Amino acid sequence: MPKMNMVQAINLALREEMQRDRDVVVLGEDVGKDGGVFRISEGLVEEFGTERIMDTPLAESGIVGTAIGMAVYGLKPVAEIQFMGFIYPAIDQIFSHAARIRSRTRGRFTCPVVIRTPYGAGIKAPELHSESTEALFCHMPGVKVVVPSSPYNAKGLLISSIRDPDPVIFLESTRLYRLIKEDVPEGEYTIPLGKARVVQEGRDVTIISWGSMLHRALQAVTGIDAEVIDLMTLNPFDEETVYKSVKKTGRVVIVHEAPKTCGFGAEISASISEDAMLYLKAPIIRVTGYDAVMPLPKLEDYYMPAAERIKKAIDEIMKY
Amino acid sequence: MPKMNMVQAINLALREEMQRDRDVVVLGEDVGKDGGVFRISEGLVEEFGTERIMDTPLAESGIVGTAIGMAVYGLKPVAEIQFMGFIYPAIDQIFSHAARIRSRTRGRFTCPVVIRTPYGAGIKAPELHSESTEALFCHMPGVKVVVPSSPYNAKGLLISSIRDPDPVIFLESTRLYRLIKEDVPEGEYTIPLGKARVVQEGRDVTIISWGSMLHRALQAVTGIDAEVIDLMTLNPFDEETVYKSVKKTGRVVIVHEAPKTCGFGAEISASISEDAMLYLKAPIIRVTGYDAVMPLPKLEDYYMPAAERIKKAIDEIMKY
Amino acid sequence: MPERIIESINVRRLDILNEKGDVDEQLMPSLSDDDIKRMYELLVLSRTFDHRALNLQREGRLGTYASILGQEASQIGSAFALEKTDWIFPSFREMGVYITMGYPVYMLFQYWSGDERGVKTPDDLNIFPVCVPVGTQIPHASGAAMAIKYRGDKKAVAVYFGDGGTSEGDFHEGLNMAGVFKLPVVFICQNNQWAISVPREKQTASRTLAQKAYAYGFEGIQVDGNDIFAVYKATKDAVDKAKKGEGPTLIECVTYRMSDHTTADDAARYRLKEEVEIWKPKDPVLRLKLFMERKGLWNEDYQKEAEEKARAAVDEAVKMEEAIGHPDPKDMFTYTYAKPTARQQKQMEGL
Amino acid sequence: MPERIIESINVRRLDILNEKGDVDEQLMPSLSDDDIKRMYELLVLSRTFDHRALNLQREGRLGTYASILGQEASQIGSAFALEKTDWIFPSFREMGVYITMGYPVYMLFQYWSGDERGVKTPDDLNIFPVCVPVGTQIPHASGAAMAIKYRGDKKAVAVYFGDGGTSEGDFHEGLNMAGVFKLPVVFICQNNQWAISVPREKQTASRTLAQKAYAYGFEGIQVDGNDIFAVYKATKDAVDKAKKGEGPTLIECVTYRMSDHTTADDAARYRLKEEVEIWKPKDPVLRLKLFMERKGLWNEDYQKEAEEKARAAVDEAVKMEEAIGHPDPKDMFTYTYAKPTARQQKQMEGL
Ligand SMILES: Cc1ncc(C[n+]2csc(CCOP(=O)(O)OP(=O)(O)O)c2C)c(N)n1
Ligand SMILES: Cc1ncc(C[n+]2csc(CCOP(=O)(O)OP(=O)(O)O)c2C)c(N)n1
Ligand SMILES: [Mg+2]
Ligand SMILES: [Mg+2]
Repeated sequence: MPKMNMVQAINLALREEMQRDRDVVVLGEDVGKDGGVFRISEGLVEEFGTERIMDTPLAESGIVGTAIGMAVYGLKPVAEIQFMGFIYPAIDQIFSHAARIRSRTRGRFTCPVVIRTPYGAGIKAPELHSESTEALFCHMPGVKVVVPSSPYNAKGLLISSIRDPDPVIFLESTRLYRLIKEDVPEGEYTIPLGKARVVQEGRDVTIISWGSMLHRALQAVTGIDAEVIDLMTLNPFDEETVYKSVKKTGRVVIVHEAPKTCGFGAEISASISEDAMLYLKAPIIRVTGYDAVMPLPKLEDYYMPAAERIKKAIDEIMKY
Repeated sequence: MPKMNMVQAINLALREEMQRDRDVVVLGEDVGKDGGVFRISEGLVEEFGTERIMDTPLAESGIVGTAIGMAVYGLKPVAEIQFMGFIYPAIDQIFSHAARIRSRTRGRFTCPVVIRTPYGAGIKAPELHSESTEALFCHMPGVKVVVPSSPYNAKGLLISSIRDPDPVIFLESTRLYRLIKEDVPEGEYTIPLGKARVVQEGRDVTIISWGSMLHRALQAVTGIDAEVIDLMTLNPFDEETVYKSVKKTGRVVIVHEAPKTCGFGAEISASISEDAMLYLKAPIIRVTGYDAVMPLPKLEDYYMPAAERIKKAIDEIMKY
Repeated sequence: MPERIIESINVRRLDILNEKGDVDEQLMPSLSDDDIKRMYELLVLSRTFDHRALNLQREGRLGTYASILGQEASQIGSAFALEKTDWIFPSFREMGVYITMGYPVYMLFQYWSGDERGVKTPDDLNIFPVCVPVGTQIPHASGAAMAIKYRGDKKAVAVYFGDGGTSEGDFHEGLNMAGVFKLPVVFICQNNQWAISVPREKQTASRTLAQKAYAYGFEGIQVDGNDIFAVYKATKDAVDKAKKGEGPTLIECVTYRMSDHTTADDAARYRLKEEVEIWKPKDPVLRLKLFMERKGLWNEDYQKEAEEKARAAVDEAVKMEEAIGHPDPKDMFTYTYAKPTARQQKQMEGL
Repeated sequence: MPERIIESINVRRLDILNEKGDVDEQLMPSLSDDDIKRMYELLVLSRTFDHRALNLQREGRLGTYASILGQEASQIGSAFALEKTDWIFPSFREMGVYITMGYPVYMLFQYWSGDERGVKTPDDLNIFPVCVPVGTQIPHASGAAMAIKYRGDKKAVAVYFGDGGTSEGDFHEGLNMAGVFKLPVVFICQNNQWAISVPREKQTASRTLAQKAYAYGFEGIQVDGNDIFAVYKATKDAVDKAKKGEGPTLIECVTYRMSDHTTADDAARYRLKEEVEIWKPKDPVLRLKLFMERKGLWNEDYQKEAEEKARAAVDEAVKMEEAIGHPDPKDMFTYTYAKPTARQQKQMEGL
């Protein structure tokens, strides 16, 4: 089986889905000849032509808005937003329309659009190139939010997202794009949305994370009998898998790189408090980015949760 | 002392602040002759002229973007977004700029803008006229989020917001605008941002809410020895007051009208779990709007937390 | 190397039917007598609907409602140039368009009564639901047009918005996309002179709204929006052009909002009665009537009959709407996603 | 009532200094020999800075950097028409503007090395920090201009953006505000033909970018952006007009991005070398040199001296930048709000 990094795996997923289904089209800034600034769509315009791989003007609301129009008409657009920091102008289209079209029309129209965007810090990029505001999108019913953590699950999750009948925000960690290689089969396979993955079983503490931070979490658990959960889908998240683990370990650490306040960690923690509190042996700890504006590269490393910070949190709740 | 509803109290706060400080200006759609669709700025254009009460074109990103430019230059703009459902096109300006200007320029430039907007359901208005997405703004460091629950605190909080050196999102419940009258003194008084208010002391359970839902919460606690907290400022929220109460009662119900998932209730719950869990006697319950698109008026009442739903939640945790 | 002119733009204005009922024969589009009568009856039906909606609102039987009074020619004239297979993206003030396309009238009442089921477009129509956030429907139209072009379908897209809508960023981004990709879409701006309390001159400093099209490299044309023939002709030409693959057009229909912005508004606060008076003789129904009378297509009996028919249709629609049961609260969850989530399931059970 | 033309728009193009170094004497703005030499030296300094920045980036001493090569005349020519008291809203590619305004060069290196302290604008300048999200700075400029107008200050605002920037909704909303309120702002578009890999023709179908101004009711003018005199004159005229209260202007500077988009880009993937070659003889520095040579303002010695001075300034700036210590991690929190919150305090202590 070929070893691939995440860029290659996502590229392959797009390629195969486009081969399979003529309704799948790609649009965004620089997705054509340039292959996207991260080369995710490399080679696609050569294979599928400019009718299916569309370089758009520089207009994020316009990109998502036209993708919505295409989706409602019956296509399966995959829109790329160049960085998550540039998705904000498109939030109105996502919240006011993509999320609501099925509901508003009682199912007459639907909006099977995928919005892919690179997220997160770790590559020393300029301002607004390191955003991790996944929680915003989880507060909007009607939208699904998916964050792969490895090449293998990136491919399977992207295929599921493209085939999903509802809008999906698909977040790709810039830090992971070329960091990890793993076996990625050619040909189709899907990973269901809404299901988490127990990366490692354990009895003492449950670590919940996703995307890039999952790997930091894994670094932090050496020597600890930790159960590590990769959420993969944040909205809707897999409560069952989380609660099952919490009931076993009684201790929870949640790790994400977004600011703590109102990050998705808050939702997980609150859900556990509501539904599984009686199993808890210790406070639920969130190890997160700080409540400060994401700094420029010189301070980036201080901002992101490091393995030590995670380890410290685990050690702390292991005292209970 | 004159009895006023919230519309009148906010109008008075604007009027007095504009009298006091020539740098305070108001801009937005229909804020001039029309006095705003809720009449918040009624009479202001007559008193202060069109240079200070500016009817703008229909462009929310433009309104907030120009307000940012004015604020950076040295004015104190109070921008009105006609309904919270129309703030989404301005989120980019709020997140990418208003929130970051001080940080980005190490304090050389600041952005003392107030963005007022009516929020929430309860007046049987059309689609997108009932949004309550305050949590989104609480995830953005650099922005403050304020939600008054009564005419008296609306005035005091708005004055504080206008004088605050940083950007403030000021959310006004459409349902409350004309629902309650209370004594509102003329002349200046401020209510500090970042401080909660204990509306009613109690020993058995802590109810945390804000804005319109506070009143539903108050309806629900008859016959219960409940401590009721009105957060007033959501970002940054008054952890001290919350924890103090939790330590006393050991039981928490949080009430908000936004969808549950990733609502601000999640943050409060998660914060308590982290910092005060050992005092808890029962799961933390959130009584919230549902994880569904806010329905049109015919189903609005089913969507919003009713006093019974809150009461049921309280009864449930009183069993612990 | 002196200064030179590198681009010249001329904005056209089209008028066909004047206030007295005269038409410019050269410009008059080919419409049969039956077509013209159908147009007239649609004007009457729309006005009857609008009137009833305002009454029902006053009685508390509908929610906030946005009247189309005065704008009927812009709506019916343009929709008349569309086929059922075309795609339509309305704003919230296009009841005349819905009615012209054959949308069930009772469903319009249902929508305005606050029931989503009213905008579940029937399968034989492609009208997108009422769009509340101003201007946001414009990129959707470009997107649908992109899909039409991609599939090679022989359809056009029409999208409606107001003078205020031209100020939103989405107007800009949507029209620019249409220009770049030469999309089969017709942008129909009903310039009714007001965006709630903001008059047209404060909305933008450009002399016309039509000229905004040239910023995107395609034609914009202004028409008398109370002149149903001019509106029809401009739209028909633009739709034909779109279907021939010759790209988008912006049509500015100059009309007037005779009523308050919505039933929640009071226009007396910000505009002079005199201004409204000026527009009364420009009424779109009146002038078509004058034209038809001269052509022998109109008389008092015909008028009565048309009104009767309209009233019956609206009565029937009101009755049908009232016969519909209250929506099931569970419906809140049914259409969020294709399948409710586990969390929604739990919430639904707790209802 | 035939069809008629209701608005005619003519878009002007200004050229003064051609590739051979000839100027149109009639259009030539009044500039002393010293001014012209200062302009030239700023071109040289900016180019030297740019070159060094690219080298430092290659050595890993700066982060991603956006070269200004080829665009110096657009930047320096326009900034030369501004006063220190004017307000400037750059995008991320305006190093020539910063340098012309007298922004400390070491701070520019500091910014590009990933340190916020580099965009703490000195108190005697009103340059807004580098703006990364394309087009979003445009409404700020209109806002600052609104404040200037409100206060009655005798200042103008200049805002910079690229051809790609004209596609964003914020461009539209910002320019429309400026038109409606007749604001003292100059919109300077550096049309460098590319937005990363998207060529100008795919960015918008309008023949010029200048003509977009007419959508907002004010003048747009196109200039040869590699002609420093044309850029200067158009900007000076627009700034004077702004300060006289006569409203905004859009200036399209037609220029070319000679380098990759940024150091993270590889332009060879999407554009032909031949295209770049075509632009080489149009170089803005070269043609000013030819002009000055003919006027006796330039010789080899002068060139050496100018280069020497530029190199010394840049060397000095690099040294200064390197002498600055690493920012304190606590700085992350210091400037979020006027005062850190309790939660931030706790987080700061845990650092
Ligand atoms: C994005 C957005 N902002 C504000 C509103 C509130 N609003 C509803 S209609 C309207 C005015 C619309 O004016 P125009 O586009 O001219 O359409 P008209 O109402 O005249 O038909 C406003 C401001 C809205 N619905 N959407
Ligand atoms: C809102 C937004 N979208 C995307 C980007 C990524 N990006 C950075 S520069 C650029 C192209 C800008 O082109 P143009 O406006 O012509 O300026 P130039 O780079 O040519 O100076 C893009 C797409 C961004 N910075 N901001
Ligand atoms: Mg209007
Ligand atoms: Mg460019």
